[in-house]
Amino acid sequence: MELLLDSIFNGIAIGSVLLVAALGLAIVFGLMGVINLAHGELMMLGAYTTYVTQLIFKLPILKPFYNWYVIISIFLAFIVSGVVGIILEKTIIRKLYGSPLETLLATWGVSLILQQFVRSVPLSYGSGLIISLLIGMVLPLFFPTKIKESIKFKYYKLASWSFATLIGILSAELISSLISKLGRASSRNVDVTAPAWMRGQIEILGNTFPKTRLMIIIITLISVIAIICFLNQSAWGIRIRAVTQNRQMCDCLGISTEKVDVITFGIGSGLAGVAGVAVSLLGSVGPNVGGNYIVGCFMVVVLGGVGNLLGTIFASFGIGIMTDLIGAGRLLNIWPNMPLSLSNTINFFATTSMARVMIFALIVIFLQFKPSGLFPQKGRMVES
Amino acid sequence: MSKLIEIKSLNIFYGESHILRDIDLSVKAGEMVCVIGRNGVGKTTLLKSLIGLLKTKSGEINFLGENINRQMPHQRARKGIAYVPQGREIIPYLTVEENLMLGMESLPGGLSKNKKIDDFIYELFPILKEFLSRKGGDLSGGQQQQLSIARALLGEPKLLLLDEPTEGIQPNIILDIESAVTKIILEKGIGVLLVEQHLHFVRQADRYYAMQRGGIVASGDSSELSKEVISKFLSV
Amino acid sequence: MNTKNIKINGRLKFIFWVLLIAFVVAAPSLLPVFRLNLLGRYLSLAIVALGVDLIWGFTGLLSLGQGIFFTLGGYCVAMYLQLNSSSEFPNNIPEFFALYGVKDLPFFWAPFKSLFFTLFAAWLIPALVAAILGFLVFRNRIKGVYFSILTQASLLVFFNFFNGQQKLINGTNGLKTDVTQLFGQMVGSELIQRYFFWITVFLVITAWFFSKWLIKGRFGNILIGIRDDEPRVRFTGYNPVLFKTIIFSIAGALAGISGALYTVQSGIVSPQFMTVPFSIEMVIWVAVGGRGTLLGAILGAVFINYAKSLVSEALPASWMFIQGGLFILVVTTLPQGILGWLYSESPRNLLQRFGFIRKIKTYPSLEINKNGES
Amino acid sequence: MRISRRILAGLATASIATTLTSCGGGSKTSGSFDDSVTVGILHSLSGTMAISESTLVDTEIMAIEEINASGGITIDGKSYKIEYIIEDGASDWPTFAEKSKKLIDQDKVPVVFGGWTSASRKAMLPVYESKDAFLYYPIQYEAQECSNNIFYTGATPNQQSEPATEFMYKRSPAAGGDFFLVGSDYVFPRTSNTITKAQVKQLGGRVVGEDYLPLGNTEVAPIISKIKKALPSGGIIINTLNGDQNVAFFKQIQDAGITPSEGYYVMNYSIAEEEISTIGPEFLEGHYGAWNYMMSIDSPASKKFAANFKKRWGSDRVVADPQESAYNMVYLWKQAVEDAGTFDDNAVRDALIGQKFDAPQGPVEVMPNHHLSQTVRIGEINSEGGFTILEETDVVLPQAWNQKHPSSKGFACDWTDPSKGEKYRL
Amino acid sequence: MKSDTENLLSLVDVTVNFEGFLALNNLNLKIKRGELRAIIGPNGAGKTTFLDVITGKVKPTKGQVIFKEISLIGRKEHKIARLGVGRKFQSPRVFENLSVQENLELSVSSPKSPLHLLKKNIIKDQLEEVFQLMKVVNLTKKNDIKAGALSHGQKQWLEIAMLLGQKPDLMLVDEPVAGLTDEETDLTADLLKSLAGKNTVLIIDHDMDFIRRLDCKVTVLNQGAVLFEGNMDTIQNNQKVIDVYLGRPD
Repeated sequence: MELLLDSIFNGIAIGSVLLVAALGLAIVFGLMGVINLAHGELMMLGAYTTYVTQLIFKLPILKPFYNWYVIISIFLAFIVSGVVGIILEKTIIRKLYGSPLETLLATWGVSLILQQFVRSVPLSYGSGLIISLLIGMVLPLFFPTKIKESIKFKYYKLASWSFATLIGILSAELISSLISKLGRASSRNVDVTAPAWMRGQIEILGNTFPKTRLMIIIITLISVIAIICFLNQSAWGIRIRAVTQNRQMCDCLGISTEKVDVITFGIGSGLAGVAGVAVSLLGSVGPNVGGNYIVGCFMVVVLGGVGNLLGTIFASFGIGIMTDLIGAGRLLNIWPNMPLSLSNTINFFATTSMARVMIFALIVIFLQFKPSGLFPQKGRMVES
Repeated sequence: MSKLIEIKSLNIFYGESHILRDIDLSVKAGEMVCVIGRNGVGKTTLLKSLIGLLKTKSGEINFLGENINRQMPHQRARKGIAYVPQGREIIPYLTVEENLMLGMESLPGGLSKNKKIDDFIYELFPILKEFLSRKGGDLSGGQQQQLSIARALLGEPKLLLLDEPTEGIQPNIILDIESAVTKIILEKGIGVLLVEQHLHFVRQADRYYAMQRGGIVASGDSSELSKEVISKFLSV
Repeated sequence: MNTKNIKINGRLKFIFWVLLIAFVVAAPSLLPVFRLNLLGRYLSLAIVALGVDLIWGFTGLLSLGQGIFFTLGGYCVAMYLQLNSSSEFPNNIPEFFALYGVKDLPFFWAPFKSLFFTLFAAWLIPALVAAILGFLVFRNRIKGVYFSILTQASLLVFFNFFNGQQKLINGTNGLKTDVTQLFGQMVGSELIQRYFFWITVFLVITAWFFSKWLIKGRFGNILIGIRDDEPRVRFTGYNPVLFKTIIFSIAGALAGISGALYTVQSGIVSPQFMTVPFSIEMVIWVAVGGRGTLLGAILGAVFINYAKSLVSEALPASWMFIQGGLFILVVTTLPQGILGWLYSESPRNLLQRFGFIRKIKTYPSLEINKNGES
Repeated sequence: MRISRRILAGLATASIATTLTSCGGGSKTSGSFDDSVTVGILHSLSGTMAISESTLVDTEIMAIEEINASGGITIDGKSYKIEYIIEDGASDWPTFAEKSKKLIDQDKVPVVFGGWTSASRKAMLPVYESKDAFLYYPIQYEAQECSNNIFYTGATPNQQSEPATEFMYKRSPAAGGDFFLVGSDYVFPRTSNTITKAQVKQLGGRVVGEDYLPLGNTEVAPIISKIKKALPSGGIIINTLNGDQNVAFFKQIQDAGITPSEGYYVMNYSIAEEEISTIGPEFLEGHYGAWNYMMSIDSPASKKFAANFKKRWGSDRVVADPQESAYNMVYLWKQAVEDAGTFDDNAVRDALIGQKFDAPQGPVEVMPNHHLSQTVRIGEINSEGGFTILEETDVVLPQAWNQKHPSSKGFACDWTDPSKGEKYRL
Repeated sequence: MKSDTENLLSLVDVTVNFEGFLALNNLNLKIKRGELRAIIGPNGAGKTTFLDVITGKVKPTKGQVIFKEISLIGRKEHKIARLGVGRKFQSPRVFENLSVQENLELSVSSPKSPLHLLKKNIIKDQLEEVFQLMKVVNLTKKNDIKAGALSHGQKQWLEIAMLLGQKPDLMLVDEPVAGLTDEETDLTADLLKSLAGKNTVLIIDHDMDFIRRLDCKVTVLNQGAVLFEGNMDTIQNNQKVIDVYLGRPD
């Protein structure tokens, strides 16, 4: 029993990372049918955002608030990855709706470019670019309706973009002069250090539990609840769900489907950014950080059943617990007197390497029996 | 009466094939106009091009005196055109209530600001009130049709485009729908452009246009809709 | 007008072929050894690209796991070569075993002592693995992106397995072939490499004709049918699972052959061939060259790889940008690929049947307008 | 227009690699040479390994520039300037083989300095053997290899892990404790741990567990739970994880209470100053490392090496053991060429053995088995991000074939004696 | 079993339950050999599910489907097709990227094994059959044109021709005249009528004129069960049918 509890704790710890990483993907894949292979790179941007935020909070003025930089970086990461996601949607994804395989290939290209981008461009300029994009996109929204409807709107837009560019350059300058580390390109991995109150462990039910993992679970829970509330309660939630099911009709009803697409993709991408914060607390931050998660994320989404958040939750914790059970060879402890051949097999897979093999193999086998995952969409509507 | 919508020599292509040719048509406020014709003559295409789902190749679509040729469907919807498509197209996984709320998206402020469903809908279609929390996809065909019309009406449109609202629907519900449509025209003074094969309904219209092979070949008052005209253009 | 176009097209094609053949024949004497070796390797990649084209371009199955079969083929020949040259090592087993304290040859190595067996195994084993994997997936009607994701997951299973099994197949390090012996010669020697080049050229052409033959007749039509409307195929009385399994396994066999040739020419096979990017790259070659056009697959594989090697020599960091950009460009603006796009310029062309050309859409019951002036 | 210049500068630094390659040979000195010789440098400039390997490129360039500044290579009174071609191995082992072929066949370089991972070396080895070319490889590795075509300037296990294991078992605060072995899943950790297991057994200790993390995977939770199960109250952890996996490992073991204050001591074989600064000393303080060179060595040669490097590449840069090895190998090649009086491979190979060099770590000498005799140091990681050197051995001779590993016990390598060669029984 | 020999197809108590929604509800139906049968019913009456059950696309929750004295339950679609059940879909489904002739070759080819198809040329008899079929549906001149370029009506006819090419014992035809002109509708009706006797044909459609022209036994489905069976005249006068489906005669 104690062993099992132990496994469940470990499994939840592992699964929460998978869940937070897969959440954004589940939305983009489930609601829009877009296979976003750049999801991992959007996570990477979130992780780098955490790093930059950390350095900025080390500046003398902000030093008193250093302990809270992680909280701030969650919001910033959401915005940064969200902005990049929106740009992606507006430039590339938009052309490819309805052909998921094409989105898969195009976003792979995007992921290559993003990876190389953070290797080659100093973080300060990257931040400046993001700031420009953000201002350029947001500013026109605040223009009075009169300007928005006038023919000269495009000139106003141009002006606001130039302004945004200027601000971007200035802030890049500012960052690189304040923090020289950010002013240079580096392919070296960097590291985020959690503030002291988030390090160490606490005791729950007689088990010790690392605080960072707990933090990740909290971030994940908040994200999940926020997303569920957003989708079910808000006006945009209704619009998003409606457009997912019948795009043309929604357009005819007066919903701007373009806006819905942008928002949906932006939120999915933003969640990737949040996942990036979580991941940065556990390991190092580098160009490949997201790539390590992407296939696992897809397995979670497919295993849970596409378009089903509940399934995503179950799948990630399920995979987490299985990883612990297999990887740590716990079955042997639970059932010590098993036949030799079986225990040999279990021992063979009781390494982290082989556990990964086993988990993926099990998922592939599981999908043999339930091809549409744990919680398939069902009912007569599927038939039509 | 002013013209609600006026179409002048409209031409529509599907890929390389010419679907609508030189269509001239108009609907006034408070008027029910019916388009008749066999399957595939382009009636649905006509409605789709009016709501903006198809691009206009040449010609003009004027709504309330403004050219809306280049506007997107959602922009046209917000101007006051509501579309009830063939096959209802309600949103299956949304509840009936949410489906109805979607109808109010074309009001100023959209559904973020309009959440209360007007009671007149329940007077027209009492069944909807019972099923508010049901999934739209679980309703029967006739109920879905009522939902679809109700949804369109909630946007307080000036022009209602109805595409074969009686197709494949039980006769008793057809009557409900017919009376509801006539009632709203009377009460709200909106214009209705109806594509219909069901003769009983067609006869309720004020005017008709008959289509053949992508063009309008006859038009006039519904009272003039003689047996010959019907057998010539409709094979019911 | 049209006929004229076709004639010009035909002449262009003829010139193209003459130039191509001339180049291939002259290559060994024109190119320095290193470049020739590269060309040989890239040509061998063209074979796996043909397989990808068969399953993706024609049958609509986007596999992101072709690396599995490619690598399996490579391991087969590498195992033979290692065994063939391990007589001087302790216990007469390949050198690396000693590192991990292995004294007895693992059982599955034994058959690879035979050249005859190896020549079959290099394509038969990948084909079998593909058939099993494919059957399991297709049987459950898993298709589209789910198929892609599953093949990618399978790729990871194999990658992790090969990477983690030092005692069986030398793990991450892989198996080297350059210093092994074949017919008394060192495999890495110029002489043997030259032979491999010719074998590769021969096999590419063979694979090409084989693929052409496959897709030309009714068999190919069924594949296209499966791609466009699988239920219809089923209701017509064909078993799509069988056809898909067959074509997937053929693509697996091609990948195996390709991997074997690639291995002997690059001197090593390692789990590195089973990383996710490499398998996606295979798809890119086909996408860029032109899916649904066999020649496009071959040219795409050769040219992109050559470009990669040239660009990365000059500007190592920029290749990722170029590759990523190429991807996005092809997918968003040239969905038929370069060759497909070139072909589509000619009005009546054969490739129309493969569906990468703008379809003429009609609306129900309206005939295409014969006097469609307006 | 200060701003735009800054941006340009930013973009320029953006691709150090780009600039380097397109420049071909970096010619800082305008001194007159009679001729030039082009050598090959082959490391990963892109992909996962670029992080580590680019520092080696920097060091090798610095060494070449130093040599050129002092007059280049002199053969028969004729002075040669060293030029270099940099190729990108792209963190992909087969690419290393491909690029080696290019350097040898196309560019016809007399020597290639390159490689980092064992897998990349294993991939290149057949190329150099089949073409009878010469590779200089600068990283500490698992040994069990002795090629006539490779010159290894990094430590063999008996020059790093063996003294370290002994230290941990006999003299560390956890002396006498149980061992747990953690590593990335590839050949170096696996082999190194096989040796460690044999050694611990000899010493009378116990290895209570080992686990390997697949490369690229950073989920270390299962390993941590294994460690806590196997070492409930502290012990010795031998860590051979690779690169960024270390970051995840140290962050998370600290969170899980696996710290020196709880009685857990980690001995690291792949964490040098560079890595400490990335991971953060707060996670590593109190753990150990074993190297031949540590930046904190208080000798003029060491200080000069570090100072020169900072001067050439930036004041915040650090030097570490792999860089020192890379530095040494360029100088040793120069000396061997000058001794041989020719760039010819075989002559240089003969001349190489017995070369001595006053390296930053102290004197080193090339042994007949193509490895270096070196000094081994055990250090404790301090809060400044460096090592506090606790122990320093005498010069240790390299064992290409490890004497504790069951498969190679009793074997050695000697290329000076034709009857002995790659592997002979002692 | 003996009594069943005259029935080519019989459905016994077939129920299909989609998560609580009864698409078919204890449906019982028998079709004789050589019979021409029309099926009508309001939307959602279960007509398409009924075809799905016969062709193996949907597995019934309970009940039996017997075809030529063989149970079809649990068989794969292609196996059922090979047993002799052919199906034409509601909206025409032909292989748009293949030519008319290639489409027909695929349906005519037999046996349907991969090895057989790899043989380069189609058997001569079968090729003649293809040309025969093209003549029947008036597509001879368009044999080289990709099916995707055909008009809607031509696609409908091509699909019917493909169905004929399969030489099924039972033809299931779903809305064959949707979107056809009057003339085409009449021709289709005649064609289908001519097939009866030799083949067993089951037609689903909305178009009452077309059904009347078929002049056959009509089954009315409602809410997943048979509401009424009879010829067109009796149906038109049946109060139940009028209530749920036909409405008041105009």
